[in-house]
Amino acid sequence: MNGSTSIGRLASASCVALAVCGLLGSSVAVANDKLIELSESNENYVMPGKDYTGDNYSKLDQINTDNVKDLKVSWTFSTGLLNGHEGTPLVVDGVMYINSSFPNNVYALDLDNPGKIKWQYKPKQNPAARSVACCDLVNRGLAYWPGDDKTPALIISNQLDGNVVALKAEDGSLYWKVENSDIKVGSTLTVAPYVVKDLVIVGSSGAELGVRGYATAYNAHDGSQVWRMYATGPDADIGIGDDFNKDNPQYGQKGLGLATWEGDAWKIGGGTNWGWYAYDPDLELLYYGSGNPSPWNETMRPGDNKWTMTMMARDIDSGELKWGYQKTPHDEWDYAGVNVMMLSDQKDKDGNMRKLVTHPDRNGIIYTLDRTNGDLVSADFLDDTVNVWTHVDMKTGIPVRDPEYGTRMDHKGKDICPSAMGYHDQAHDSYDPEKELFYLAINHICMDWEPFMLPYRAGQFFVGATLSMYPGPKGDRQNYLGLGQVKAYNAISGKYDWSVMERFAAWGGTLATAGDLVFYGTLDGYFKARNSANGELLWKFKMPSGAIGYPMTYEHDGTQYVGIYYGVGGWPGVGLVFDLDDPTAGLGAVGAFRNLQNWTQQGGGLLVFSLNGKGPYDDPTLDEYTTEIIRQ
Amino acid sequence: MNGSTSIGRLASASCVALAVCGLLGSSVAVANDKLIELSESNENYVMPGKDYTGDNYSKLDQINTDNVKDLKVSWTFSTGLLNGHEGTPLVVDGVMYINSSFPNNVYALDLDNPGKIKWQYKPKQNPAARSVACCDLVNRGLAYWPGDDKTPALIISNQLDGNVVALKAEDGSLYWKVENSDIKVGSTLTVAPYVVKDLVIVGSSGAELGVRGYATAYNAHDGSQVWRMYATGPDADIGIGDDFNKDNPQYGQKGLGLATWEGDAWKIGGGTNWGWYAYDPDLELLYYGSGNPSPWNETMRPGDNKWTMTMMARDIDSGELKWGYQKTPHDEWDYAGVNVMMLSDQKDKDGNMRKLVTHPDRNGIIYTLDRTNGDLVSADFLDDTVNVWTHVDMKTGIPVRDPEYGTRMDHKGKDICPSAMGYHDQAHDSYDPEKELFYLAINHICMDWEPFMLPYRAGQFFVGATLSMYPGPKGDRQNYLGLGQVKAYNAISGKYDWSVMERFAAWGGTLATAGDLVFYGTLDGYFKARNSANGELLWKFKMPSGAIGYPMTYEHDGTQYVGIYYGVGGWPGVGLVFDLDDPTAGLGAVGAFRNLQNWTQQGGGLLVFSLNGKGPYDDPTLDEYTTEIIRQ
Amino acid sequence: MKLTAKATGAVLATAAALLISTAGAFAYDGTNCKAPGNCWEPKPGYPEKVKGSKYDPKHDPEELAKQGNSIKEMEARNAARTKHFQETGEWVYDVDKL
Amino acid sequence: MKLTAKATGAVLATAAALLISTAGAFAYDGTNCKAPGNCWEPKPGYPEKVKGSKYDPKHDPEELAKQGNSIKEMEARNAARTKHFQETGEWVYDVDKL
Ligand SMILES: O=C(O)c1cc(C(=O)O)c2c(n1)C(=O)C(=O)c1cc(C(=O)O)[nH]c1-2
Ligand SMILES: O=C(O)c1cc(C(=O)O)c2c(n1)C(=O)C(=O)c1cc(C(=O)O)[nH]c1-2
Ligand SMILES: [Ca+2]
Ligand SMILES: [Ca+2]
Repeated sequence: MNGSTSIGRLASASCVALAVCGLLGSSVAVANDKLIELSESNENYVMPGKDYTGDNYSKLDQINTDNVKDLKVSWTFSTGLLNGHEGTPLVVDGVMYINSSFPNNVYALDLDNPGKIKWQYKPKQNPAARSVACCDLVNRGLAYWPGDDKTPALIISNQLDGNVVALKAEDGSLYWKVENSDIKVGSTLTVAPYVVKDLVIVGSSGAELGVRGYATAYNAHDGSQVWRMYATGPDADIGIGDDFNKDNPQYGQKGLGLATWEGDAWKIGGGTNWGWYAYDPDLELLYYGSGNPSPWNETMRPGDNKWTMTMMARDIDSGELKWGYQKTPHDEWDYAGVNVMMLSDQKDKDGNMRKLVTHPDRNGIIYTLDRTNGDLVSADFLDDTVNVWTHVDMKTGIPVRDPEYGTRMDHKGKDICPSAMGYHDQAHDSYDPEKELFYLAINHICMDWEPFMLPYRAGQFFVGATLSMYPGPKGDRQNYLGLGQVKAYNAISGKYDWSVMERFAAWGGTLATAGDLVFYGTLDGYFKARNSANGELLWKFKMPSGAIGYPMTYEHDGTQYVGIYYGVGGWPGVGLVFDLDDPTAGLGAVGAFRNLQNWTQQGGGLLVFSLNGKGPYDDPTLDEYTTEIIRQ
Repeated sequence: MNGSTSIGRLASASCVALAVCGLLGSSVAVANDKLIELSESNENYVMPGKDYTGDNYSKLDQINTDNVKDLKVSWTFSTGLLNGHEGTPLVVDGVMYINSSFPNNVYALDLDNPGKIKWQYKPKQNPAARSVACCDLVNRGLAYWPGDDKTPALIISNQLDGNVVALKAEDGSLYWKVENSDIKVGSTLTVAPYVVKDLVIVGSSGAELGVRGYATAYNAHDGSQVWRMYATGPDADIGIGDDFNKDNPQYGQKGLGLATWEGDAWKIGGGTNWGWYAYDPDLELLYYGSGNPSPWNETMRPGDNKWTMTMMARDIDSGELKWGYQKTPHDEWDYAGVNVMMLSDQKDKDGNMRKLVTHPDRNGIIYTLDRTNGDLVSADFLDDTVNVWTHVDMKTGIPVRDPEYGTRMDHKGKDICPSAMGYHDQAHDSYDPEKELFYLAINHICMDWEPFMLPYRAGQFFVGATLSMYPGPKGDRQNYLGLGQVKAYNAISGKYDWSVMERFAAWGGTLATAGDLVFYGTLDGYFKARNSANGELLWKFKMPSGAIGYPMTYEHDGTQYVGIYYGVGGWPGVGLVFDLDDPTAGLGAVGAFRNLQNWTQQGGGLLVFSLNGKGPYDDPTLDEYTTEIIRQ
Repeated sequence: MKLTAKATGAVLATAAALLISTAGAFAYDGTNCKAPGNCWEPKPGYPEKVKGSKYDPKHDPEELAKQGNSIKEMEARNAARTKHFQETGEWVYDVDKL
Repeated sequence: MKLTAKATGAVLATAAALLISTAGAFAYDGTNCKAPGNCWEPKPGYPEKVKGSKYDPKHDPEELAKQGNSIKEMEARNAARTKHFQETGEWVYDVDKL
């Protein structure tokens, strides 16, 4: 454990203790313990972010600063699909599970012979799903549920068409399949499902089509719905009870899901959750963020629009909302609040050990809260070029606006930083508990924004703003380059140990390892390794296509491998993916990323690296049809 | 030159001599000499098959039998397209030119920094072209014309929609664009254009839609048509003059393009040419094969159906047909005769030095002819499981049939070997002039065949046969595996020095090098290197997707690289590409290759390998947006 | 780069300077809350409520009801699927076949 | 694996044996040529000419003419493009704009 103090690494012991104390139902405890146990092994990668902390940190150090220059491709796999490939594969017990863009094929590969597909699941989906997806046809990954004595181990896949499928991990056959989101009303699924205990947590997408967001917990055994909680509306729908925000009443408590909206606007008010989850097994709290209110045109929705844009902590069993902190009340810029949640245990400035959750938000601010009760610990700018806020009032939690960069009808806002893409979007970042540094994949994009009125029609886009996006002040505005950064951040000191500009951003996120390395892929198709202590670029590889997923690592047969998806797309890639030219198309992404096509083209697959490319085919006879050579 | 006796390697000297003798027009001679000169350099790869011999042999030996185990990926490039990727890239003066499947994007990469695209040409094509392509939406490569004092160097690309475009090699801008084939009458282009002197030779596709085949020569300077020659019809259309087949009158001479057809059937009689070309600069003869007669249903077209299925030698300047040898008169099995032509100079059995052309035909026979006049030198079975023929009558050149395996209306032929895919299809093979061995990428597929009647409608499929295909007798018919072989063949002794079965075939072909290596990619996605002397498997790599193109090699900055496209497809991949299930679909390919999907999925791109993966990004700062790291 | 209210430093100083010099509409700062967490105020010249104003989106209640109805129907179908599965051990997605 | 008529060896022997034992229609072997290179003979029971037989494809001459006409038109358009290019140095693909 290397002296790490992060929760995931401590969790297993605690859970066993809890189970012994009889606090958890037995089958529940077993499945949960199993997943925690699996997540602790270097050989597995069982969930987004590697373990429940979501820190995407691996204790593996076979690959390190000294030898990373010898990292070579070991083997590869194409999913057979284009469109952006987000997320990262799972590895469980020597089998890799691969997700892909629409129509969300799932592949299982045996790591002893990944050249032969163990099983594949190729769903037929309603192609209409394509036209209601906001930001390319992406998918952020799979979930693994380890099985118990009644039910086999399952791979769970969220489909763009709104269905959730549970496949037998052994053979890929369908175990259950439920409808979570209805594309006819504009609701899709891109989020990775998340397994806690025997629950499968599923989010929602579609706030650009007025979808009222919700999160749902399904019972892994039979697909039955255990709870469903919304971001807006009546307290009961949101899961707000008497003790909600009890330690921070200033954040707001009861009734606000209705009171902060005019009329029925909350019914089409957004607040989807399509980002990342984290979980604390001791507190039994699930962490995630709700997204932007709908429509983007703020004038159409007076009020604070609660509980969109909110860091949420829910009781895992009941779904009840224990605390919620709205980062961007009454959003005016699409600063959807769904970004990654990373749990760490660190000493605060006063030297007190704290259970923390750190969250680099779209709105340009990185928040660290006490994850037990939502106390605000720090709120730092992701970059000193943020101009929409002057500061966060640490008492109330309210970010104070610079009205110059607000938006409103009959007004074109200019030079707004961050842009709607935020200074951070769907990237899954990482945290090195040794160095107490977060490795942040940051956007550096600003915008002009002009709202317009439009009616709500279920299933149609409901945005109401025209955007131009371009590099932030540190970028190259002539050439539309310098649209991203990678930074190493200390949440306690608020300092950035190191920062480096990227041409188009590391949209997918980062991986940190005990080899003192931070890995990430860039939109322009480079896979890079830096010294995580000082940012020095130690190695890079040109992938077939740009990355919008994040790297993962695992050990197999004593060799450390690093995997990453290639396949450019996502919101920044829509111009490339759908061949768009109008700079305001793709909600403004086309203009900002106009030069991306000069570095990369579409693709869709996986690269797996190891030192000197070591791997199963070092014995070339593996998977040969025959080794017999006939000589005449 | 390593003592090689092959023509391409001797050609330049001869040409210079010819030019000095004043036999060639000056500008013509210059462009032609330049291309020959370029083709001799290890740093270039300027045409399919590397040089005019089409032997796809490189004198490079930095990568050899001792160190090939250290071959690793240096860099990669995705074309942004799926569908099968055939052919291989060109390299000229440090720039690589990449072709791709429909819509036939063309990319130029600077080898000093291939991570940034130098230029790209993305044609908008009529999507209707997709529905008249017989065998996936493939393209077999580009041509390079080196330019002269009037006209810049050009990259020529044949588009599936029948257009031929010439792009400035420097910036990819359109120089000229002509219509060669009309998709409305079912005519497409998949063949790689071929440059000889100032001529661009362009073939034709569509014999499965009744297209009457032709080859056309365009003037590189302005796209004007210099000659166009058909496979069927009047002698003038075919380019048959008084001296046609003068040394082999038994092959047939005048009038047969009409006389061997009933009525006007020659007008819809096929004989397209979508395979490979070779050229002898001393003889000034262009070699290629014409394809299958149309329709496949033989009962509908009485006669020998000349000059389909013919090895042709045309005078390059006039297009005149100097000799033609019909390998499969009155085809009954779709043994389209367009396969690769490889020129070698070898001593025949009697010890006489001969100028040879070797051609592994679809019909299960590999032919070697005297390329000066068409004399038949040898005709060997590609495998001893061929059953349609008993032998070739070496005097008449006529292959003698076993009537058991013929096809006809009201009859279902069974266990016919080879299948319609032939024992060899579009693979570009190689020849090692040191070892005097041809490295053949062979199919091992048999079939049942049942014809049916159908009317001809321009632009519609005109086949008239239902096929089931399955592994040949040496394969695994239970599991539909063992569908291919790779063999080392000596054209003089008729012996196969070594042979090995492949699971699904090396559909794309082979590369031979002076490192005593033969390289090839397989449909199931392995890129392999064998000892070319004995067939021993020395190395393999699992590519993102199966290969249907062939490898090439070049040197850059002192490092030898090997490149190959991945992207499964072509005729064997149609089931995967178009998601077909009916085993007789895809003209029978779906059934034969039903298991391919368990090894590979679609993709589309290029992998470039070198020893230990050496390459431009060994300096990771290359192509960084900035190397400045800001530390706080 | 701390931006708590109490923090000082170059960045914040710049930001503060900006705030003062800024023209245009005011932004709410959380100091005039109707209740904790309910602090929004309209920008000067913009309505407190859009209904009846020139920015009235005039939502069609039928459209607004569609999501809720769809979810109710999906939940009912899912419940039927799970019930059948619990009873038979067989998952049938097509509810017409239950 | 030589298969010239004179060749011997196991492979050919098998093939020859097969030939003799084979039932079914005969195949032409090039020994009854009308002229060199024109050697095809119908299989027993099949017509020498399909026209008027039960295998008459009854081709529509209009359909048969389409390819030839299309090529003529393409060649004319290409010639016009090249001419314009030779005259102006500018390549215009759209013949309506020439
Ligand atoms: O509000 C939503 O429901 C929603 C969904 C998604 C999605 O599902 O991908 C994105 C967004 N919003 C969004 O705001 C956004 O920036 C975004 C980027 C991406 C991406 O994959 O690159 N998806 C989404
Ligand atoms: O007759 C024709 O015009 C024609 C065209 C093509 C083509 O253009 O790809 C093929 C064939 N025939 C054919 O017979 C064939 O086996 C074939 C295989 C492939 C391929 O790319 O895998 N193309 C073609
Ligand atoms: Ca959104
Ligand atoms: Ca054909």
